Amino acid sequence: MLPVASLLILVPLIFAAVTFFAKTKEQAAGMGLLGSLVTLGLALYAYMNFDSSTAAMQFFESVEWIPSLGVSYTVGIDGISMPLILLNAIVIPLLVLYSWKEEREAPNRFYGLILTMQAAVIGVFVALDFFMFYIFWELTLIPLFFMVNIWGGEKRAHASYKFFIYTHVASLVMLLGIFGLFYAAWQQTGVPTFDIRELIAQFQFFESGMLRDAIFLAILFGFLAKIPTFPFHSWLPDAYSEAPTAGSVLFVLLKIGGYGLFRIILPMLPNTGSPNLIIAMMGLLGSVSILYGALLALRQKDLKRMIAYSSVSHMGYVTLGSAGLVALSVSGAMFQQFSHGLIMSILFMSAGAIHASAGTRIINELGGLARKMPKLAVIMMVGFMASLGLPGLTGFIAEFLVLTFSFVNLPGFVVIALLAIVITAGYHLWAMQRAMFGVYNEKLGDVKDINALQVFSMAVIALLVLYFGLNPSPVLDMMITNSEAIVSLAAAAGV
Amino acid sequence: MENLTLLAPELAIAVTGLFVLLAGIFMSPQAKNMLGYLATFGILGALGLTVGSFGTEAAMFSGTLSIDALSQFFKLVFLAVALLVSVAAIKYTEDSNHTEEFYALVLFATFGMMFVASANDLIVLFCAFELASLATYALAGYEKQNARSLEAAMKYFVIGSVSAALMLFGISFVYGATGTTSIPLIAANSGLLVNNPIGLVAVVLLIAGFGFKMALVPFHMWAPDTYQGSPSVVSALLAAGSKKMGFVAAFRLFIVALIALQPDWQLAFTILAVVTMTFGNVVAVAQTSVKRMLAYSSLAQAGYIAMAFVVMTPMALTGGILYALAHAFMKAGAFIAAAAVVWMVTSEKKGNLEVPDHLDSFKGLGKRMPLAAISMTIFVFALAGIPPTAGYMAKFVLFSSTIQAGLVWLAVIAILNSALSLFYYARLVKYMYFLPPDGEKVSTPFPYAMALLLAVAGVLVIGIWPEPFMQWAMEAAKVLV
Amino acid sequence: MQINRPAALAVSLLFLFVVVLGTFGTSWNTVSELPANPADQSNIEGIGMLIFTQYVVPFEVLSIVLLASLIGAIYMAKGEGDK
Amino acid sequence: MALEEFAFLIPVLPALAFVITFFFGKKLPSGGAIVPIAAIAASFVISFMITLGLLANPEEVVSQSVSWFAVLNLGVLIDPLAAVMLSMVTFVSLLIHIYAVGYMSHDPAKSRYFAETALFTAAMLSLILSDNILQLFVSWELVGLCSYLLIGFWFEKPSAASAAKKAFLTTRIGDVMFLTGIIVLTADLLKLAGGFTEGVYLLRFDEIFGYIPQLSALQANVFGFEVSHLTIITLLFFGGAVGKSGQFPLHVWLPDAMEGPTTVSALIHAATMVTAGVYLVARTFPMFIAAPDSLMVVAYFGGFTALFAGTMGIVMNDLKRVLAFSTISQLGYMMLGLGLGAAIGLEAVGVSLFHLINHAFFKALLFLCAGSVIHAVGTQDMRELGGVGKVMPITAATMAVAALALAGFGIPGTSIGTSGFFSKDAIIESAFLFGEHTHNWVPYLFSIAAALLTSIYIFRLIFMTFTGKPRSSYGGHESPAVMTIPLGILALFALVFGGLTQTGFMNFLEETFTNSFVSVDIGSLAEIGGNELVHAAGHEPLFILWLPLIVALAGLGIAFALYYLRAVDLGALASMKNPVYKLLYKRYYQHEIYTEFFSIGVVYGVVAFLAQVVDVVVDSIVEAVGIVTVAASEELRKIQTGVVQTYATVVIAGVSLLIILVKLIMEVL
Amino acid sequence: MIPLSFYLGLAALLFSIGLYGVMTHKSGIRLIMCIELMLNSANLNLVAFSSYTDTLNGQVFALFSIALAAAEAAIGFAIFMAIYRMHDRINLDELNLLRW
Repeated sequence: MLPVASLLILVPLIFAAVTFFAKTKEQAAGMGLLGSLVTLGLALYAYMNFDSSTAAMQFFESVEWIPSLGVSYTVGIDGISMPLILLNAIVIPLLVLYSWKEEREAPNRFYGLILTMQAAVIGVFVALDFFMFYIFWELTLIPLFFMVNIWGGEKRAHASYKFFIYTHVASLVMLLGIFGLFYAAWQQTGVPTFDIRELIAQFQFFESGMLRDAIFLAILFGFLAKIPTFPFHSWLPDAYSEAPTAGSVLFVLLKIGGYGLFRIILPMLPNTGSPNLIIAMMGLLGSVSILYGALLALRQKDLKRMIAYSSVSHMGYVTLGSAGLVALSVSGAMFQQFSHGLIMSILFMSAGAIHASAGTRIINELGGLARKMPKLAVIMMVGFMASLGLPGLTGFIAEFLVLTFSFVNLPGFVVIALLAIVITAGYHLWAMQRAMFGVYNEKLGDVKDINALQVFSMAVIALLVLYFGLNPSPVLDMMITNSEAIVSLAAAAGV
Repeated sequence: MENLTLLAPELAIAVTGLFVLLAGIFMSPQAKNMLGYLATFGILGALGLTVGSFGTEAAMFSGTLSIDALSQFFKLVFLAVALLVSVAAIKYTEDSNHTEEFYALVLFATFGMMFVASANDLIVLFCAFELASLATYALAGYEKQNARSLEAAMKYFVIGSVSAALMLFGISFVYGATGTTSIPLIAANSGLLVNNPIGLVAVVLLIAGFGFKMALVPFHMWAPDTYQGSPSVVSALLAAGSKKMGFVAAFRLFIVALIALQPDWQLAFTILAVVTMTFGNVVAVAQTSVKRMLAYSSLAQAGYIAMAFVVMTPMALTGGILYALAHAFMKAGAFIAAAAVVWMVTSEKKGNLEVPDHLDSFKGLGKRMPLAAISMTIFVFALAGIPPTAGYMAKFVLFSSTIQAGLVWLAVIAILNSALSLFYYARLVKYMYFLPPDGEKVSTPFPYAMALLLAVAGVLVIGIWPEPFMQWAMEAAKVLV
Repeated sequence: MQINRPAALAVSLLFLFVVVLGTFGTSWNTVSELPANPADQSNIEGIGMLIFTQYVVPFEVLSIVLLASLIGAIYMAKGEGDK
Repeated sequence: MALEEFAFLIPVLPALAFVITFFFGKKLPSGGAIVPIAAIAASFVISFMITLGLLANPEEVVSQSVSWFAVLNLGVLIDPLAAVMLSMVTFVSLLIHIYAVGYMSHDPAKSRYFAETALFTAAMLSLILSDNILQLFVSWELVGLCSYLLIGFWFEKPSAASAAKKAFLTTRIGDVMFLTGIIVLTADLLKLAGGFTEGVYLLRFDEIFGYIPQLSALQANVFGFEVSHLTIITLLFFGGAVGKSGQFPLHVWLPDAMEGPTTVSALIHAATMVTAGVYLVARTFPMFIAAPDSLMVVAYFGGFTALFAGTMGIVMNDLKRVLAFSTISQLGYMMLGLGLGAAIGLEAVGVSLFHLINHAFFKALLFLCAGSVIHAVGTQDMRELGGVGKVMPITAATMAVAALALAGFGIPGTSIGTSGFFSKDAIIESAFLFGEHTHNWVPYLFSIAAALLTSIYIFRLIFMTFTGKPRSSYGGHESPAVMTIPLGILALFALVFGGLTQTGFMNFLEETFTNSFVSVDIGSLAEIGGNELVHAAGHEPLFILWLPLIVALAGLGIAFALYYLRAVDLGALASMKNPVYKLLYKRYYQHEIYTEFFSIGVVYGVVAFLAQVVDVVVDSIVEAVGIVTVAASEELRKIQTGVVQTYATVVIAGVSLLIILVKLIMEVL
Repeated sequence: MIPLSFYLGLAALLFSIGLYGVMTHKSGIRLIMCIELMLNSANLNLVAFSSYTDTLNGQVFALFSIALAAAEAAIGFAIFMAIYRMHDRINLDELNLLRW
């Protein structure tokens, strides 16, 4: 058996290093493609050998690292991380293909950063030691910062700093929470450890009080700001919309906030001072995000900003579903992460293609593009439909699970979220109507359709959206297995 | 007779210094370039001797010197900085006719710092402290045709002298109240200091004296100007080396000798740490001179290290000590990278010659001097505390200790500062990589390249494999508690 | 802010105030009385002993200090011939 | 019967046809129309054979289930209700596909057209034979998608793109209600079942119907009223049906949907998709009848819609718009028929579905005839037409048949009459029964008034289009055989289907809820819902039996007088100065209220705007931190004046102040 | 017997005068004189304490510090000389190239 978990981090990292030294655009892109394809192969290998009937860690590896702090190199994959790793491994090679023909400065850095990002994100998913977890967590910031800062839009400097510092503060707050957890557990057991599962297990023995809740809330804040949930979302619209297409896609693949909820927050939740209050708060933030993101998306004039706000709206389902604390609502939230990654990739790729061809992303300045860009129009339609939750595509499965099963515990919040569904459909269709349909806006000049590589990469994602929308079980089953384990913890604690 | 082998590193440095000085007199200007290598080997030898003597403990010369884990650790820090400076200065002094003076002063300053690290008596401490100061006054003004360098030296000298006077004044009160200058004996006789107002006065005067070296606000006033105006390699020595001297002296004096006054100095350090890190980071944001920015960032880092005095747990002291080591590599490296850029600008006689370290000189450095740029990137990321670097490791231990001690508010201030610092560090990286270069590609001179690589190695090794350094720092912290 | 005499005066008076308060508020633990005739008692010998026994280290360090300041001062003060 | 094993192929074949046509249609002759036609023909054969089998043995329904995900399943259920729908949908769809080969022959994007209609057919079939509420919802949404795509088929026309969006969004409001209903239902079922059980498909109809009594017993407090959960769920389902079936107040999308090709209007917005709402209520009829008050709501909405749409139908000048309002009105009848189940029980399903099937034939025919006219003359404004009958005799004849069927001509008490006669009269009679039984005559009055309007508007259309002299110079010729043959077939069905199947149909559908799949006792459920049933069909007064025919004739007379003889000058009546006309012509200002006031004004202008304000505030807080920091940096750096004396001052003042500060803080603590 | 506090008071006063001088004088020479004053006032303290505690360390310390002060003055004068060479005067308050 290959040490897949380690290789999944190492391979993209090594290829990233090599890519940085590439001389030409072709070399760089080729290296990027090769690296990401090898990673995809590893991810598929892991998936094939994955046992979805158990919630236990698989491909587990552990080596001591800094014994004096109890830090060890511990990695493993389970049903929470497997789908997200798969998502990353699938989309990145397609992203490389998508960007293949684009002209840009310093392609070696561009593809190098993409691979670095992939390594960092997968690192977060496989790390089972808080020390490592945090390292990878922070590492994700750097490629994204440069992506936005170098190849971004007009306000890239502002957007990149805002994103960088905002989310860094949130991460640091989380880090403080981790410190608290670490020391409290150390005091408890007399042995220092950063092992995530061990620390979570120790959390229930902590003395109740301010400190315990503060630890929990600090970590929770780190994740909520990363997801992001209203009102911690301010960094997102700027960053998503100013980023280059590849950057935006990397952003949507950054599913580490939601992952943290499942891996860390939910298992800890039952042992906090007032779990029901926290559930209610998460439910409220989730549902408000859904509605709020949708309303703001409706108001946007820039296509990418609209998609960015729709992302806020969609990620609200993750928070809401987690708060639902029923096995299927939590699975729905996990599935939403997976689905959202795919769908938003299509949308951002589409918006990027429109911007590249038409020279603008302002919705009202577009018009009738479907005639000039029929291939894009079809794929974009699939993306939009998936995004607005059309059954048969992945978005629906996730939203249905989240809404339905969160209703058991949090009916009021689900009703808030339901209000958003029509608005969600509204802004998608309105944008579609203005940008793609109607009379062609001759001012745009001669607009070219997307190239064959772009068609291929986007179509593959679209087909996956369709496939997993019709048959979600290949990833949903493992999510359910793990959600049941998580929820049974909560049930055992009487929440 | 004392076992002088324990002092072998110091002696090696002193002998090297004297030898360099003497050899220089008889050498032609070209041959003087050899002196740098000579000094480097001397320092390497001392480094080897220091590492070799790890784990020994001894009190020497009637207890005026103490060889212990703390002193050894800081000697390691000073020698590492001296090594980096010495290697880098091979290039810097290339065209100078005063190479021997430069190296002699660097070595003597290092010698002084090493004695401070093991001083166990206030007289030794003060003399060694002054040695390190005096030698660096002249170094700061090494470019005596450069108005900025002279101004830097002048400010450093004036504030340094005032601080020395304040420190001596403070020492006199400690002596008066305890009747001794021996650090262990002060601890034993500190009853009078505790019960009288003079205790607080003495503590603050001493803090001012050391705070000058540590560059704690408001005793930092010289630091930005001096770091900016001095030759970059000297700034590296000051920021990375002599700053740590302030810390090691403060560790010994406050934590060992004046432990009875802990409430007073803890409170004072609390105020200073918070003000220092905030001021440093906030003001660094607006800087356009890279060296000045590094100076302010250096203030901020001093503020972080000073948190060790506030938290005062073994973990915090370990963190502070580890931070001192990490900071030595990051800051020395950053200044050496700046030195390379300054060299590039001045040798091309193009660009902002008034302020050769202006941010604009860093434009497109990734293309112009790839090695310097990548090293600088690693250093500033380390300073910002981004994993997996020494800066991250040190911050990790230090910040976490504040949580351990329950000082959440302090931790919050520290992390907010840390996040703020990202702003100006990232800006520098952006200039280096993402703005178009102003000139042709230049190959990084070998000595700078070596020094940078050494510093990068230090930063990364501590960041990725911190265990041995953690162990050493913990040993050193044990001396204090 | 250039040189500001009143401020300087205030600052130095404040310093004086603080230090005097500190010193005068302290009950110094002094010997009951000074040696009867200080002038008679030569402590040169004692000082010499101390310097060469207990405080030999600072003495040696001081030699380097003087050397360093010598080098430094000469270097700084010397006009460059070629200028 | 082995064929039942392949029931799942009924939707799958058209779906495959979609894939093939979509990707390879352009390379196939006539846009690949042959593929969906063949697939739908096969589906039709399977459906029809299964229906025949069921007719012989209604107890033995076809039921297949496979696990989908989690506790949910995909499945096939073909009971009498589904069987008749399946047969009708495949049949009408087949005819319209054939017709479209001619109708769309000149369109460059016809392969896309055939692909999308094939997908639609697949989704519609899946909707019909779904054995669980979730699959039904999924298909429900997919037909909505196809409707959206097909209305916007000519997307370069701004009006088409806009209409497509409007259709999707308006029905989406209903869909959300439907979804909410499913959510509430699922949550309740989870509670009642005490969690999941392995192998039990939670949302399958047999499971749901089994829990009806418990669901009805659950009470919730809504705005101070104690309401049964079952009522909430069913009304939410009905909300979905209102959206899909164009009932008031969510009917506004349907007239605009006529922007699509006429074949689309015929297939989707007349014969099949819009009846999905009716089908939904029929499918979950046991829930409705057991839910207090739900069927009454259905009846009122249905009856009102029938009348309300009729009033607008009489003033429209667009050929297809008239038919669209007619469709809304007829759907209202179907809903009314179901709502009358409060009195007549399960018979209501038969009555309503009977009208649904008949309506499918004659309304598809009406649309196809209209399409034939439009195809030939190139305009659909009736004011520009006239005398088309001379040019297009076959079209005129078949359309006249359809009009007669719509208006409900036939001789009461016999088996002679058009299809519409039998089914519509059955509804009106049931409404009378209902009125007699409950002394609530509102539904009856609605239905009889609507019958009059129906007759007026449809004959107005006939006379304005086919008789008189041309009012503009249009060319025109009779359509090709590929179009007229389907017209003929549909005309035949419109004429005789009702008469032939009248009683058999009703009896067949009564078997829907008692079979091998599920068995519920409608009587006891009606008791739970507080509905008293009567079983006394067929002894209405003679006047009541004849009244529908009388009003139909009256309508014909009025239309004849006004539009054929031109006995009255319509100029004054039909002008914008006439407030009633204006109100009707403006469609009761629904556009102004729904779109301009509510959507653009309230949602976009106020609510979303407020959200944006909040966003700006939240964002400004973040931005302010940055701005303040930079400003502070610029100010604070000035402390470093560069003058060494200042530095010394700061250092010394620092010492003194630090001493004082520490002292003070120590004192305070 | 002169009380210890007299010495201490005198030293504090001298020190403060030195500080005032450092803060106000423009000339480098005067500045160094003031610094010497401060260092010597500290020496005064040391010697006084030495006497009053009957230990010799203080006097030894004072000796060392006198030597250090001399070294310091040497360096200081050398720096000012270099400044003088460049600017032809040593008005320290005019040297403010490095600021902000």
